[in-house]
Amino acid sequence: MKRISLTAVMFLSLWSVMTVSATTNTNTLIYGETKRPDTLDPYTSNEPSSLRLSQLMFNGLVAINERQEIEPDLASSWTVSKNQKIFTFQLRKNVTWHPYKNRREAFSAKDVIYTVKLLQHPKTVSARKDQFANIFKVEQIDDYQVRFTLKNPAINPIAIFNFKVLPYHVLKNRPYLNKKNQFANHPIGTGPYIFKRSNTNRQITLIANDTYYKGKPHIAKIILKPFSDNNIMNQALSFNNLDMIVSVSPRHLSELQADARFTLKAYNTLSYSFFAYNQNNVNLRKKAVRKAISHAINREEMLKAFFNNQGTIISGPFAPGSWAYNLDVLPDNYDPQKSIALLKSLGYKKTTNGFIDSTGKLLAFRLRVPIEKNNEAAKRVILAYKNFLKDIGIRVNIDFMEREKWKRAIFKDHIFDITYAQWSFDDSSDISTLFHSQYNMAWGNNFISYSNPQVDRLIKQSLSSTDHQEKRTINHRLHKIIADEVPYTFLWSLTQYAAYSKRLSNVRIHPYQFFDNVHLWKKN
Amino acid sequence: MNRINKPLPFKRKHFILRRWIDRLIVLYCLVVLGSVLTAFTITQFNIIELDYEAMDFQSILTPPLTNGHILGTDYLGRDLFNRLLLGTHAYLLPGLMAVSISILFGALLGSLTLFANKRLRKVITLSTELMQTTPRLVILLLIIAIFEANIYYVMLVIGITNIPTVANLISHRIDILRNKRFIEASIANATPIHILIFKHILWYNCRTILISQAALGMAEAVLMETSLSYLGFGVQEPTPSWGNMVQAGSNYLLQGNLWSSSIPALAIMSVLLAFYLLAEVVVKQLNKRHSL
Amino acid sequence: MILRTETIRPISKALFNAFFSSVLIIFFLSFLVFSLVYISPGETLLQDYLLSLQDNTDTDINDADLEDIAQANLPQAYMSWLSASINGNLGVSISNGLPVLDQVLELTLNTLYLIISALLIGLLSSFPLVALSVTNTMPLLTRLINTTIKLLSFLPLFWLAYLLIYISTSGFDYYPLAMNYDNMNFSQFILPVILLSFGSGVLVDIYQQLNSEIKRVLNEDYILCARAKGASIFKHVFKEGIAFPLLNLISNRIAYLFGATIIVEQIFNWPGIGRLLWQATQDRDIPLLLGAVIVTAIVIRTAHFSAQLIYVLINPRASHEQDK
Amino acid sequence: MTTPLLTVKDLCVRFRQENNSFIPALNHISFQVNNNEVLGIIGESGSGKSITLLSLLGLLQANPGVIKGSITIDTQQNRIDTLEHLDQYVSISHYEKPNESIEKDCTAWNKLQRKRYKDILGKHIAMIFQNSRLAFNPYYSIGKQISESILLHKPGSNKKMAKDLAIRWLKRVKMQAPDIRYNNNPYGLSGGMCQRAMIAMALASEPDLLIADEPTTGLDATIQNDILSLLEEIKNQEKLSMIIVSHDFTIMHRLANRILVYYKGFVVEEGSKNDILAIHSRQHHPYTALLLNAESENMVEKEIETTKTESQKNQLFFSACPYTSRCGFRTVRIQDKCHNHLPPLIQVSDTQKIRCWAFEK
Repeated sequence: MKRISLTAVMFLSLWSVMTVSATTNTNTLIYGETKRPDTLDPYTSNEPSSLRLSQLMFNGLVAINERQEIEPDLASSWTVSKNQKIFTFQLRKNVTWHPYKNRREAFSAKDVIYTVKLLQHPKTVSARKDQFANIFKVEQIDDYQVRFTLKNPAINPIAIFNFKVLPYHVLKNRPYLNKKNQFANHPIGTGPYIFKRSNTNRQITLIANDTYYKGKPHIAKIILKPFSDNNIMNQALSFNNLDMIVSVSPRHLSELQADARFTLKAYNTLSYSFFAYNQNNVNLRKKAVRKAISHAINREEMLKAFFNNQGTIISGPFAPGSWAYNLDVLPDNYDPQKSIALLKSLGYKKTTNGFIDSTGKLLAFRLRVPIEKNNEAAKRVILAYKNFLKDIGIRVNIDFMEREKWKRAIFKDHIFDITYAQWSFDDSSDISTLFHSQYNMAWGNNFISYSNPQVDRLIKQSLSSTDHQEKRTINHRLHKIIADEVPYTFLWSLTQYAAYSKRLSNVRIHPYQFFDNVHLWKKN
Repeated sequence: MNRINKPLPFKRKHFILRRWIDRLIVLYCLVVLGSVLTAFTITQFNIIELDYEAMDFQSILTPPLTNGHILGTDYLGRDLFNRLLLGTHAYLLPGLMAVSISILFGALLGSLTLFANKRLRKVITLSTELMQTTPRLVILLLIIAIFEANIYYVMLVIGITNIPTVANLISHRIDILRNKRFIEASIANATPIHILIFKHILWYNCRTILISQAALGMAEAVLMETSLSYLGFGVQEPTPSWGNMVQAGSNYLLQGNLWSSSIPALAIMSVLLAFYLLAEVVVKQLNKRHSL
Repeated sequence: MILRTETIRPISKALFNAFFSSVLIIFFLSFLVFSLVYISPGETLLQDYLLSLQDNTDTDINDADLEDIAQANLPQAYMSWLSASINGNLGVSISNGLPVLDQVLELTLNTLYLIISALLIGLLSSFPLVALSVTNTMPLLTRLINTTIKLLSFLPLFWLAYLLIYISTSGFDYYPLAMNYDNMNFSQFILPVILLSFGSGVLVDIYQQLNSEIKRVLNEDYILCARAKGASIFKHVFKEGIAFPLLNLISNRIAYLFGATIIVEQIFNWPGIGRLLWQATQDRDIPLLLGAVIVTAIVIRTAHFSAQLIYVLINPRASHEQDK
Repeated sequence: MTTPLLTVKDLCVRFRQENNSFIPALNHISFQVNNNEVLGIIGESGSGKSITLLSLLGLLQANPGVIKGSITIDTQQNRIDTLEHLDQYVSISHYEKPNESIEKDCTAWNKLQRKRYKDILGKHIAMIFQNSRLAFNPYYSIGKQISESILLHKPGSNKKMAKDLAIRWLKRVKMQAPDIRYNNNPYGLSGGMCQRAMIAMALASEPDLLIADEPTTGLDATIQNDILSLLEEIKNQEKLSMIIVSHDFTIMHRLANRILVYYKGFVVEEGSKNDILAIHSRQHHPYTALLLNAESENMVEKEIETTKTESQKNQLFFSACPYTSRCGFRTVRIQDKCHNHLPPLIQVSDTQKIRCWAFEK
């Protein structure tokens, strides 16, 4: 017995002696994501982590810079026809694809044409097929010139031509793209980093592309590490296991702010959060009810208590940074008395249990939200929302659902009263799919079944208008109308933060293309 | 021969100590389980109105005994004491459901082996092994993925997966009784079969098994809900359960905020301990009776 | 161990029985799980699943095929799944399009490292405790340790994990994570393994089992006899008092440990099957989930079977017990 | 005259009960075993026969166990008192009074005992156990267990030698096909064969003193006879000293030189074989007389045992003759003494001692 316990002690001490400190490679950038990326190509997945990753490996024809201006990318120059329908792009000649079967093919026009074809194929599964819907045809003029013909004129060509170009020589065997395609897990692009390997747990290693046309990146290796637990990721950052966190959870902001080893950098993703009201509900169809709800919640206090004031409260359907946002419209203020008055004026009676309608039924709504383990901020907002409504006498029953089920219930079947969600925009500020009655269908974005002829008309006008100024005024009117109609209770646009170690320098984070300038980043 | 040679470790004072420890254990079980029941009844019948949702934005994550919060507040400024009391709802009825399923069907299945059906015995053994083959948490995840995250589904699964264990124990007990010629004697005495099963076998001979299994089943229900809460599939907010309270609180643990998670965690520990001790005491009583 | 013909036959019979029941259980489990998917609400689950079994590179699925799949009844659907999976095709994951089997196998191996080290540590640290308790030196200390490790196992595992990390980071400024998946080193094992062996009740289990079994065996007549002839007690206690309960423990506990790793792997970012299971549940990635369930079941069953194998080999009575 | 091989003097053993009272398991046991002598111990079950053996072997782990006395083992090589310094570990108050209380540092004492007996067990003293099938480790073959004790006690032996020797011993105890039986597990042997193997194992280490605890219990009559013949033969050939414990006079008749009769932890009668086994002699303790009569009338052992529970309740243990409640000898003359005083062992002849007031001169 004695001998055994002795060996046990020896073994244990051996075990602890063999602790080797983790070594981080000097010229490697390791960044953490909370959701592991599904697929690695730019199209088959809609996860932010996948999209961010594809920015490291792919380029579009054009790009948008921080000031929301169009910049040439794979196309060095372009011409636009007068009716804004025909675009001719001159492509760069010095671009090569990442090695495929040990060969580097040159980038040419046929890649662009094949990408469009691939994405327009009915069997291709992608969330970004909308982007290609407006393209009528693509022609190859010569090896380095392509001509696009659009169905409708476009004001903001970026929305269409910033798509990531895929290699023809890799994908030519199949006419469509889905997750089962090998390409989805072994991407070949033209971007600053080359896909090296991905292990089964989706830790992804990328190495610098020596022949990147903008110049060889400074950082030799980029590693993505997926985490399942936000708190742990934050710990990993503060113990030097990570160099960067792409999106910092609000509850860690103050901690990281106080830490001199890290830089916190804000970036705006052109997105906002809101509560949406199903117009099929008898009560919620009444504008005054929605208005009353909007007045009942104290957004300032929530923003302060839950997000350290890191965001802007918004009043309308456009992202606050965009040109379409109407600064003249003010958000609904916190005024529970007004809410109660509004509800009373509609004939609801206040009882001890809350408001009842004319038939004596309690005013109660079902709020359906997805379960997101790591998004506790959302949970706070929802619970606070419930409490605010309870204070004025409206009952809210929260129904947490699994994400996939929730999507089904909201977007397909429209079975809900209220839901909490977030929209993210590209620069086009196109809200047509959100509020136009035409999109009121299964899997349509107008899942609240909102229909207002005036809004429909304005959206149509805005889309067909070619003049930027005119478009702007139309959108400002649209903003005002929708703000007044309250189909959503618009909450805020949260500022997102990335945190990174001070060992990284020259970091410029692009507002909505996170890794756009990554080839310039340095690590000491 | 070796029976007489058992070393008894205790000196005289240890004898007294041991007796006191036994008494303390029973007292502990009674106090803990009694207070859980009290909390349940108070909140169930609204004897005291407790608001588990009211948020106090001025005091978020405060330690106990500040601003009139006995046990402090959580990350939304909600009163932890109220939530702790109301958290009993998440376990008591669902847990009882799980336990009654496993006990009822387990006892039934187990007592069916009385009729010496070899195939039934084999089925019970195989299903016990089947339950040992898949981790319970994995089954729960599967059910959640296929159906939905609902505490009653979870408890149903726990109940069903415990059936073979109970059946196995009962059938073993029946085997022992059979070896003692107890069953043959009863049949020879013309005891009606239902009286034999329910009174003589299940009540007189298996009640300790059933009670201890019920206690362990309750403990497991609490444990599973806690684990699922961390994974995000337990009882959902705003309804409080001790599991989701620990989960919510532990988000702030690494920043040094120990209170809001350790209070429900300790509550879970003490209740689990009570259940296990209860099961142990019952089993001990059983052993004592059989040694005499 | 000398195996002679007359002993080989009952042993092989016992092993065959064990093997047969293992296979039976795996099949039954797969059928059970499959039928759960079949009766699940929402029509797409099964369809997605069966579609994922189709070979992905060459054949295109037309609508008629889809129709067929939607119409398939349970036995048909199960048979098609079975024939595919016996050929090593568990389909492809819905979320990332990679073959299920490859992902699951590698991750299961990672989890096994964790589980085996946890069992080992649990074993090693329980030996001194058992020795203390059996030899009856310091009974009060033993009781105290016993109570402490028992209480530890009643705390929520994830809370304990956070506490452990908190203590190790704020107290020792030490924070190992499973960061370098490519070259795992020992430091990454420490916290998860300690947690898994102390927190999930492995240690308590081993301790209690060994303790009561050794004490029981020490009261057997043959131990007295061994004492009387001056032989080493350890050798005589070993088989019945230590080896058998340990084998029994491993078969009983390994499934539970797999469950516990779901939580531990989340927290320590361990690239194992537990994390995959959670991820798959979140994504409702049914092919992945089913593959993971089946593969874990097979691994656990294999562990059971090998425990049984060792038991039969070292216990000459085992084959006779089977006959009774 | 050589010194006796084993001398036991005034051995007292107590067991603690849950209610903290003490059972006097052995009281003032004294005897000695000379070289080449067979001592028989006879008595009903629970009278303390097995406990005597366990204390001799130092295997009594019960609390407090041995509290008094001395056991001296004297072989050619060395002489050792295994209960030396016992008084340093035990504190007794109210000795042999109803409120007797004993504290003993069992842990330290057992440790010391283990050390002392390390070279004695197996080497000088070997034991044949009552139920040999349970006494063999069921997970090893009997051959292995025999060669184990050879390896332990024969310096310089290796495995091969031990195996050969074990097979020889198996042959010696008249086991058929010993080389096959060598690999057999205990459960695969019949009771008689197990007993033979047990004897072989005990003899294999070539002890000076062989202790046999009910060597024939639980065996068929014919096999009993065979085993007895075997023991007789061994006794004659090997020149062993033996202690044989049994409740059966036949064994005593065939093997023993001297006999002790136990009753409730007391030696009630001691004498040579001829003294004790003389049925018609009047010089007997009433208990011995009862046993002898029972034997001759083929009374079942159980009937003797029935009074066991009754006798344990006797609280005034040391202030009366333990046998008073059952005694048929009580006469008016001694009745008072029987009830109030514990009788000493009274020498009635050169070889015989009886613990009864009736023989007081």
